[in-house]
Amino acid sequence: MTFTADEMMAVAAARRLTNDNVCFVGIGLPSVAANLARRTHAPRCVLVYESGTIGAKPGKLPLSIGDGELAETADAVVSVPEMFAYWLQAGRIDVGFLGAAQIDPNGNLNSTVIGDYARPKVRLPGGGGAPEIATSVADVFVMLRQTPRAFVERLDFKTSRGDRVRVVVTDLGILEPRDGELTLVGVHPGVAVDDVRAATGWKLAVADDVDVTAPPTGVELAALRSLESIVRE
Amino acid sequence: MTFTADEMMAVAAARRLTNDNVCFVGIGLPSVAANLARRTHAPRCVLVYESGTIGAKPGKLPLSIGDGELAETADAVVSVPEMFAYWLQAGRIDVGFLGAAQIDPNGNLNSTVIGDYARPKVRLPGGGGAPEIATSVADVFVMLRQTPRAFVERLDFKTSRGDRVRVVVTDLGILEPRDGELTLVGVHPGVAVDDVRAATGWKLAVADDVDVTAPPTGVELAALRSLESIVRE
Amino acid sequence: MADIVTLADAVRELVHDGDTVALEGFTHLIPNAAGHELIRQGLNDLTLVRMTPDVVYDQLIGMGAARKLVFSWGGNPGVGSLHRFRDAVEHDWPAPLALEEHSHAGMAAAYAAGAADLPFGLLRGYEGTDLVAHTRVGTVTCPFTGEELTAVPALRPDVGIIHAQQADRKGNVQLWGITGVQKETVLASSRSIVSVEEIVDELEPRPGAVVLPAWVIDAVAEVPGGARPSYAHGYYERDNEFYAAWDSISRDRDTFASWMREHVLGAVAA
Amino acid sequence: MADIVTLADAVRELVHDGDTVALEGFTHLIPNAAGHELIRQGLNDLTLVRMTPDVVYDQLIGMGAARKLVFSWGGNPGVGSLHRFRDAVEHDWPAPLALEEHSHAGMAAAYAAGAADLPFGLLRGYEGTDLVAHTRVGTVTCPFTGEELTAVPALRPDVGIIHAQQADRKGNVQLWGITGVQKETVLASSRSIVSVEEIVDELEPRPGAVVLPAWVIDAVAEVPGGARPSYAHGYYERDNEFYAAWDSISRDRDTFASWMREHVLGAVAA
Repeated sequence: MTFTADEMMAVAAARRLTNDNVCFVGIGLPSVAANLARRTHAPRCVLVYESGTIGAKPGKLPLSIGDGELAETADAVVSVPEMFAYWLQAGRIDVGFLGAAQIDPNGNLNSTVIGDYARPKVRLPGGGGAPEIATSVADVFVMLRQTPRAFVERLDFKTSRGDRVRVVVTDLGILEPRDGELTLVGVHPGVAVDDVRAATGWKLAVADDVDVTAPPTGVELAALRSLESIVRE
Repeated sequence: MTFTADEMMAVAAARRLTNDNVCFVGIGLPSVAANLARRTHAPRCVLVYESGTIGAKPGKLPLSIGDGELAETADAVVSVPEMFAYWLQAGRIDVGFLGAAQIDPNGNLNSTVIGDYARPKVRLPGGGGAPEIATSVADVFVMLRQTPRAFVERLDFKTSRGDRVRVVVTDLGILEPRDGELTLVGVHPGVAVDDVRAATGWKLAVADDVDVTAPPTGVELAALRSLESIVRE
Repeated sequence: MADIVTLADAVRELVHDGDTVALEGFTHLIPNAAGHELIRQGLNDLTLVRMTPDVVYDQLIGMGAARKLVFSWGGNPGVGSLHRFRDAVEHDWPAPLALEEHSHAGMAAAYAAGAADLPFGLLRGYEGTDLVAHTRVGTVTCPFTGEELTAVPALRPDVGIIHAQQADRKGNVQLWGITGVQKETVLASSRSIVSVEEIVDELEPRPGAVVLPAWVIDAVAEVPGGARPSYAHGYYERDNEFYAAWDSISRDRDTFASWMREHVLGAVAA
Repeated sequence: MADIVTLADAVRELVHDGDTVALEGFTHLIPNAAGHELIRQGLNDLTLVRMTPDVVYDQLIGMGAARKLVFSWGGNPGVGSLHRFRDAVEHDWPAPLALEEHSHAGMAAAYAAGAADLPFGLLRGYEGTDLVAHTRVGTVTCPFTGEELTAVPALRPDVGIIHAQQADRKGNVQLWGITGVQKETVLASSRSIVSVEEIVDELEPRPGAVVLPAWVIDAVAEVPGGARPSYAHGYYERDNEFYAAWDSISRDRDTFASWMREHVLGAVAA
């Protein structure tokens, strides 16, 4: 079965979640990965969206973090101040997914600006929940497509800290921190280590034993495609 | 129509409430007075109980501040932390009724201990909501029966501050602060100023023009008695 | 993830001598059965926490289970004093009882801070009262306005115990009516026990309900009537006569002791 | 006590040039109609506050109504950038836009502090980020543990504007579904406007609902569809196609301007 790089990325990220995880989910790739995990090997994984829905079980992939179906299928809906104080800050959520425009070798992320803060070349949406997700969950999982412009030696702006980043799943492979520096530990099928090096804006550390990610199974791909085909229009 | 001193006290206190008041109510005499006001001249007075019920409209006089009927008839029920932070502390409640075991000439109240704090002669229930009610509402109304043991020159313990006490309604009369000192401004029918002096543990200041409280009307008494006859057993 | 167990097993597993234990409830849903189980299991040296300690705390104190009480209003609502509480404070009977006394606003902020894993709760409070000299409060200064505010140390009980109307078979809990400070109690505590009126197949959403997911609770026990003599909205009414009767039962040490022997110690665990 | 008025009258009466205005909503119940009324009445020099400024804030900014934005995430959810917001920040078009940027956790704590009339909100946050150097945050030290915590200045907008499903004839308001930070917005603001889908004789209690009593609200306006293109739980769905279309409408200054003339400026006030 053929599959795209984005599909491999979603599957590889989903595999990191277990039935014991309580997971803070943003929209986009993280939501795809978390919902895929729930439909395959981790049906009891608890999804928490920052809009206040705890234990949401959406039938469709939500387009926004505040979709009505998240509230309808949640175990509990709480206010946004309560979500950030009693649930995120209190350390009740073990995994947080983050995306970003830039990442540095230490897993620090930028989702604020490209260029100077006061007069940016590109004003990005900003950090949202990221600054405190990055310091409140036990394990941060980062998902972003690997390019030299995204994987940079030095961020234009540090939106969130990298200390709790445990894995970065890209469309090319998998990076994990080794002594604090993101190190290539896996490549997706058909990707060479040099491809990943070329897509990285710093001199990439590579583990001695780079795994090749198992390709998506038929079950995973079918679940992923059925999930994406029912994204709300 | 004859009436008791306690009935006069409840009626005199109820008369202080208006349709524009939002009133923080405790159990006992204050609850009687506030519910009486709602059933006579101030039907739109909003009752707030510290259990979290906002706009409660009990059909019976509640026996505790957490009676189920308060929740059933409230406009909104909020958590106790929210009640104290968003509603009381934020100054949304204009009138607070307080009782106490002791009051001093400045309206400071004691509901904590008689005797020494560490080894009291009488351990009272304690302040509950009083310390912050006394400093968060615009107007504190105090209700307590007037005796030399309750009206004391010096409190055994200051549970709440007197600065916002606007009136003290007793079974004998009405006191209001004049230059910070509680001063007799009214006596209930049949009570002499000297009776009130004798029931006060300090040298009582008396206004030049002491009013005589209008006796309870037939309407007031009927409403009060119907309210009290349906106190839950 | 909540285990569904008997109340006796939950207490045996999760509560230990010397623990700080909060049994919360604001008139409604007071976990009386759980309090009785603490007494039956002979737990002692407890620090008991509650905004409004009432009859069940009077019983725990009178039976000598408590070393310390953290509270803001200790009385028999609508009736008067708690005689066992008074006897402990006034005469050290059956044992001395240390007090950490707060206002309701302070306790509520302290529970909320505990639930948010903050070291203190922030409020305007206690100011100008004698409480300040007798309790644990501090001050912080607003870095923007310079205003001095009151800080109360967060409440972080070892065990939080509440009673709710329902749980589902996974251990998700729902309570409704006056919900007080119960959510904060569970979230602020290291371990938690919830007794419930009934375990149902599915929690039907209710107006005004608080839902606590199973994964923040350690143990759920089905204990019908577990809040009596307080009430459970939708299940049974408050036994106001019992509260009035407690005044005379508790006034005398011997009457109290024999009542406890007959009604609590001799009772079968739930 | 809430007056029941038209949205146009509510805005005319309660919102003034130069005000700090928060129109809140977390994907759900976004007060789009009220935002359009601000534009139609030509309000300007506003400080706009919102955790998640989206299309309606893009419109306000693109029309030059705002002097400053206080926010934590400014984007078109599920689509991408807000082009008018970007144009204002990147090119001062149509006017410079000052930013006060926070995290969601900081904004939420700041609204809660405003609702509680505290001068600052307390959290663990911002630490180790470049936000600290570009926004208003401070620190306080816990008097019990010595821990240094983050303080964010309380949000106290001049006007808070939200959209809800229902009000009754007295002006009591009920909203349900994802209720976000709307209660705090109303309670933190000096004045408040609530647009509602419908005014009903009696508010029927609903699971998960927030009820705001009439006496904390200044004006209630009946505006069916007032949250479109966002959604109103139980009334209508989110118009996801419009959010996608906004990307191209807003990308070009002229296309944007003519769309606004046709769909907002030319529209009849609710």
